[in-house]
Amino acid sequence: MNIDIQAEAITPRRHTFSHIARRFGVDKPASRYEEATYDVQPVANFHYRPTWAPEFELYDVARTRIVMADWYVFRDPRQFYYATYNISRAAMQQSFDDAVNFVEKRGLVAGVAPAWREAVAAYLLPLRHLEWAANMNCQLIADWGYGTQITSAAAFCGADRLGLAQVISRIGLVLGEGGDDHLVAAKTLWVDGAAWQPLRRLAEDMLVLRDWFEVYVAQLVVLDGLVYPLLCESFDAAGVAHNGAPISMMTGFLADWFADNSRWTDAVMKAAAGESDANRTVLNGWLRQWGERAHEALLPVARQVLGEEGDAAVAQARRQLSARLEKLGLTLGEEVPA
Amino acid sequence: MVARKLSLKQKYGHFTRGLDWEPSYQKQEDIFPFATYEGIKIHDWNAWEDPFKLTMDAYWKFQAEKERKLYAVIDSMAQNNGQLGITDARYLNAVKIFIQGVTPLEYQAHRHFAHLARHLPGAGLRVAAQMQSIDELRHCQTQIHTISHYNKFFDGIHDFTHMHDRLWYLSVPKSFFDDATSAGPFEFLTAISFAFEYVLTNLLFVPFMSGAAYNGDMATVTFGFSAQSDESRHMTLGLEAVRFLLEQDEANVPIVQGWIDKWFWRGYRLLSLVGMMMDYMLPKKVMSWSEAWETYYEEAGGALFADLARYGIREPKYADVAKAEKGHVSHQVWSIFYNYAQAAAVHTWDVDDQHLDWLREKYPETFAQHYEPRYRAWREQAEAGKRFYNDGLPQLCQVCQIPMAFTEVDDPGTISFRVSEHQGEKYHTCSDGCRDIFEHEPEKYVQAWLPVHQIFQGNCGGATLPEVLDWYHINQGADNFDYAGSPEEEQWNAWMEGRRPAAFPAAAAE
Amino acid sequence: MSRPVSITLQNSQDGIAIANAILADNPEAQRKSFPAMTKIDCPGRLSILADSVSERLGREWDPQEIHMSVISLSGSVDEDDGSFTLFWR
Amino acid sequence: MPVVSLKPGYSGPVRDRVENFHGAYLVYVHWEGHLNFCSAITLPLPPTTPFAALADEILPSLYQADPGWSGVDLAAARWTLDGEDWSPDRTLALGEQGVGHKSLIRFWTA
Repeated sequence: MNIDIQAEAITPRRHTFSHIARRFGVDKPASRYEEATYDVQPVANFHYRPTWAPEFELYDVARTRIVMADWYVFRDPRQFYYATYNISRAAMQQSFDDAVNFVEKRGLVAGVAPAWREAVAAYLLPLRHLEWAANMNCQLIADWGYGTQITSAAAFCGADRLGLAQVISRIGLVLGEGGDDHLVAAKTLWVDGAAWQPLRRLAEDMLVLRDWFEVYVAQLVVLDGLVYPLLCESFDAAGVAHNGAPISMMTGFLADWFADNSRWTDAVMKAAAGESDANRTVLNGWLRQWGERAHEALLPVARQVLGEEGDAAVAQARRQLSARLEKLGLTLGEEVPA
Repeated sequence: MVARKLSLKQKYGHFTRGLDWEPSYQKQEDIFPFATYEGIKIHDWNAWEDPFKLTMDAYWKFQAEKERKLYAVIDSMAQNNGQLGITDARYLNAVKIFIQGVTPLEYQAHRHFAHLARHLPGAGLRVAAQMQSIDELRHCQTQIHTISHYNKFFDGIHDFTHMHDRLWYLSVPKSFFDDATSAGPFEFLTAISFAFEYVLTNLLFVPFMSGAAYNGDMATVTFGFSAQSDESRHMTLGLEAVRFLLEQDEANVPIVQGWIDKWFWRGYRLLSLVGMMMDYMLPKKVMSWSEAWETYYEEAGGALFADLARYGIREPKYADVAKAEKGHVSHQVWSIFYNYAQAAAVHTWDVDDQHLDWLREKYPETFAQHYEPRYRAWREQAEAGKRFYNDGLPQLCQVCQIPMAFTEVDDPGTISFRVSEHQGEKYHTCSDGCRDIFEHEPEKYVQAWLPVHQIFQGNCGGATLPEVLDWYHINQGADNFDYAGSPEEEQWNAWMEGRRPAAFPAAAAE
Repeated sequence: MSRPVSITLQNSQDGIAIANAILADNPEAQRKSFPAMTKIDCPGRLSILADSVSERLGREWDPQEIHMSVISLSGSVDEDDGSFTLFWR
Repeated sequence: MPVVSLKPGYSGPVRDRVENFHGAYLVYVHWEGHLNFCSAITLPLPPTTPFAALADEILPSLYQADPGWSGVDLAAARWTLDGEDWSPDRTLALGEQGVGHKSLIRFWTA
């Protein structure tokens, strides 16, 4: 339609919004990620102090010890805005559904050694509660974080964590042949099982943190950085001896998700650490503190799954995280003896 | 092997609130420190019934599909110069107010529903809140992406977040939302999910989006309707949440009633801007503000409050005033924008005869007597080359922050002035509704960042209008002033001229 | 109780099929047409039956797909495997 | 009634205290019966401003956009100050005849 109008008559008068042009130049069309993400959060002239925290403005840089000159340096390498995020996750979910359908239709779980089935139910299913805590932590970051860039990505990560908790629950239903016995049992383990209590205590301790960047470090960098490698590498590898491949088919997405999420967390940590020595000092302090806590909390779970090799597996996960952080200019700190 | 199948409800229970546990290493009140201070008593969080049983797999699937459809329309609009399909360039002013005033509220809603998703002690409500949180982010981002195309051709859109934090009329929506987010979680839920989303949001979206459809703005219709599909979920959350609070404890009833009274009035005042858009900015009109109010408040709200009567909830205080004013508010707000088009990032214009006919027909009781003479006089002044502008800065209501243009309910010729005193200082409000809100929580409203007062304190770039407009980032001579003579008018006329078949312009020129 | 419940649907393929199913299955339902959308009011209660919509679409329609077509609603919601109902308590 | 807050003593900045206006009061003026001026107008005026300056210079500069303003006789106008009848004295300053910070002056002309 309207092709009869000569092209010069409908030349755009500008390429993008002024706030985007101020960052990237006036003559460049902006990407959808940029327009959706940069400078969207209100920054000035707030009308009322929160009745629940009058010491802060509604959006306030003082809610964390991390100090940034510009809060829009946390570019998400995945460039997620709502549409790309959901399309990506719908695809991830589809591949999980395909895997579960494949396993269910062929009754493959029946071929897994019963003891390993029980072991998986005992280590994987309680983690859905840990995901739920991660979900709450992401909501805190989305709530109190500063700048659309890091908070929108945290909101997506929060949705991921609810989704992960639900996907793990679904595996629980598969293991229970459709029944919920395993989910009920796993909750009892999480709440009362001795091996899980250090981890649950850690999760609850994180839920009372108020510095949102500390929550980011403790949950998304440290705890995830230890739990996922442990789960996706050491625990998964232990299943090979028990014909665990059908389980691995269903849990394979966990490693994919972690790799995807780590691209974002690495970018965030690198930018925060690169900003100043002061930031690096704060970050290293949190890494050390929460690294020690997480290491200790995971030992009993690892021992339960891997026996005497459990300690080495946690130490291995810790070395991986440490190497990752070193590339970002950060230090996890020394290994703690168990 | 025979698979046992859980019911939808059982499964949903495990997949949401079943994830939650009773903390024992930390105290409940340290994990949820904001849960009790408002005086709301919840005895059994498990009594909360989730109206929609949406798990993340279904959420991702549906939302991804919606987004694919929507972005196909946005792409197509960019490729095909969709801006040429609108009825008239004046229509775009409604879109400008939308991105300046509404889109940033979608963003604020995103952030504060994350607050609820973290800080409400009930796991079921937290799940609903977090879905709404990312839905609201969706609305914000899809609006930006849709309107991005119009921004390439039209003025007033280019710096909407900067303007939202500063511009005089945008402090109306901003202070509305700041008021909600600075309140406790239950007041926010009542304010936004119930009073705004359930009771009033149809007045914003449905006529406006239907109006966009009628005016050839397919992109806005698409994002609007697509957003409304989420909105239905949000409205249902609002209704069920309020019902839940009312059922949990009788002591909650007066607290919730107070919030309903306050937020009905806050929302109603905010929507007077929407009334102005509907009655004045849509070249082709779907329904008048008055008709929309009847359909979406008086009918739907009537059924709602009749239903809530069992809990001891009555209609919002001053709903009768809103009803009595429905023939006036849109005209009074248009007058504000006509007065101050030199300081706004939207255009206004003189109302033409056809439009006057429509307004007379839609407002038989009020228009010809009270507003038509004013518009005719303005038009004569403009035709004589002296377009009327108000050179003084308006007095603003301390609560709703709209210029104090609203009149006494029984006397449309007299402005309704209300004044209160707090700690020896006067505070002016536009109505009994806003006065009551002030007097209920004066410690809050004395903090209001009133744009006119801020200019006089010297906080807005300087003492002259051009300096203030620079500080607002208004492109002077393009974003502001009357539509007549604007670059937008010139561009639109050139486009329309270009659309005639080739033979005609030549003939017309002879 | 006969306070009206109400649903507003997009005039899309699915939306039109849902509207037609409602009008067929709820004798008291009344249609109002607007640009790009259809509003249906019904005293007291209104049900969307999945089978009825499926038959009109020629495919299996899940009540959760209502999220793709709905613009607005008024009333409380009850959602199950075979139907989607609006009602006042 | 005090605002409900998490901790007692909730407060924020009182934004429009008189000391924030560099020696001026905020004064609102409204010409009744002329709603082409949509609302009252806000003016920052030192309390030493003589009423004559308001009547002879400031009000005309604001209201002359109305073609009828030229026929207005302010000397014959009826005035109220903060809701009370008011007989302003041209020779006195605003602050000397009851005008305070955020006072509202309304006037009716024939």
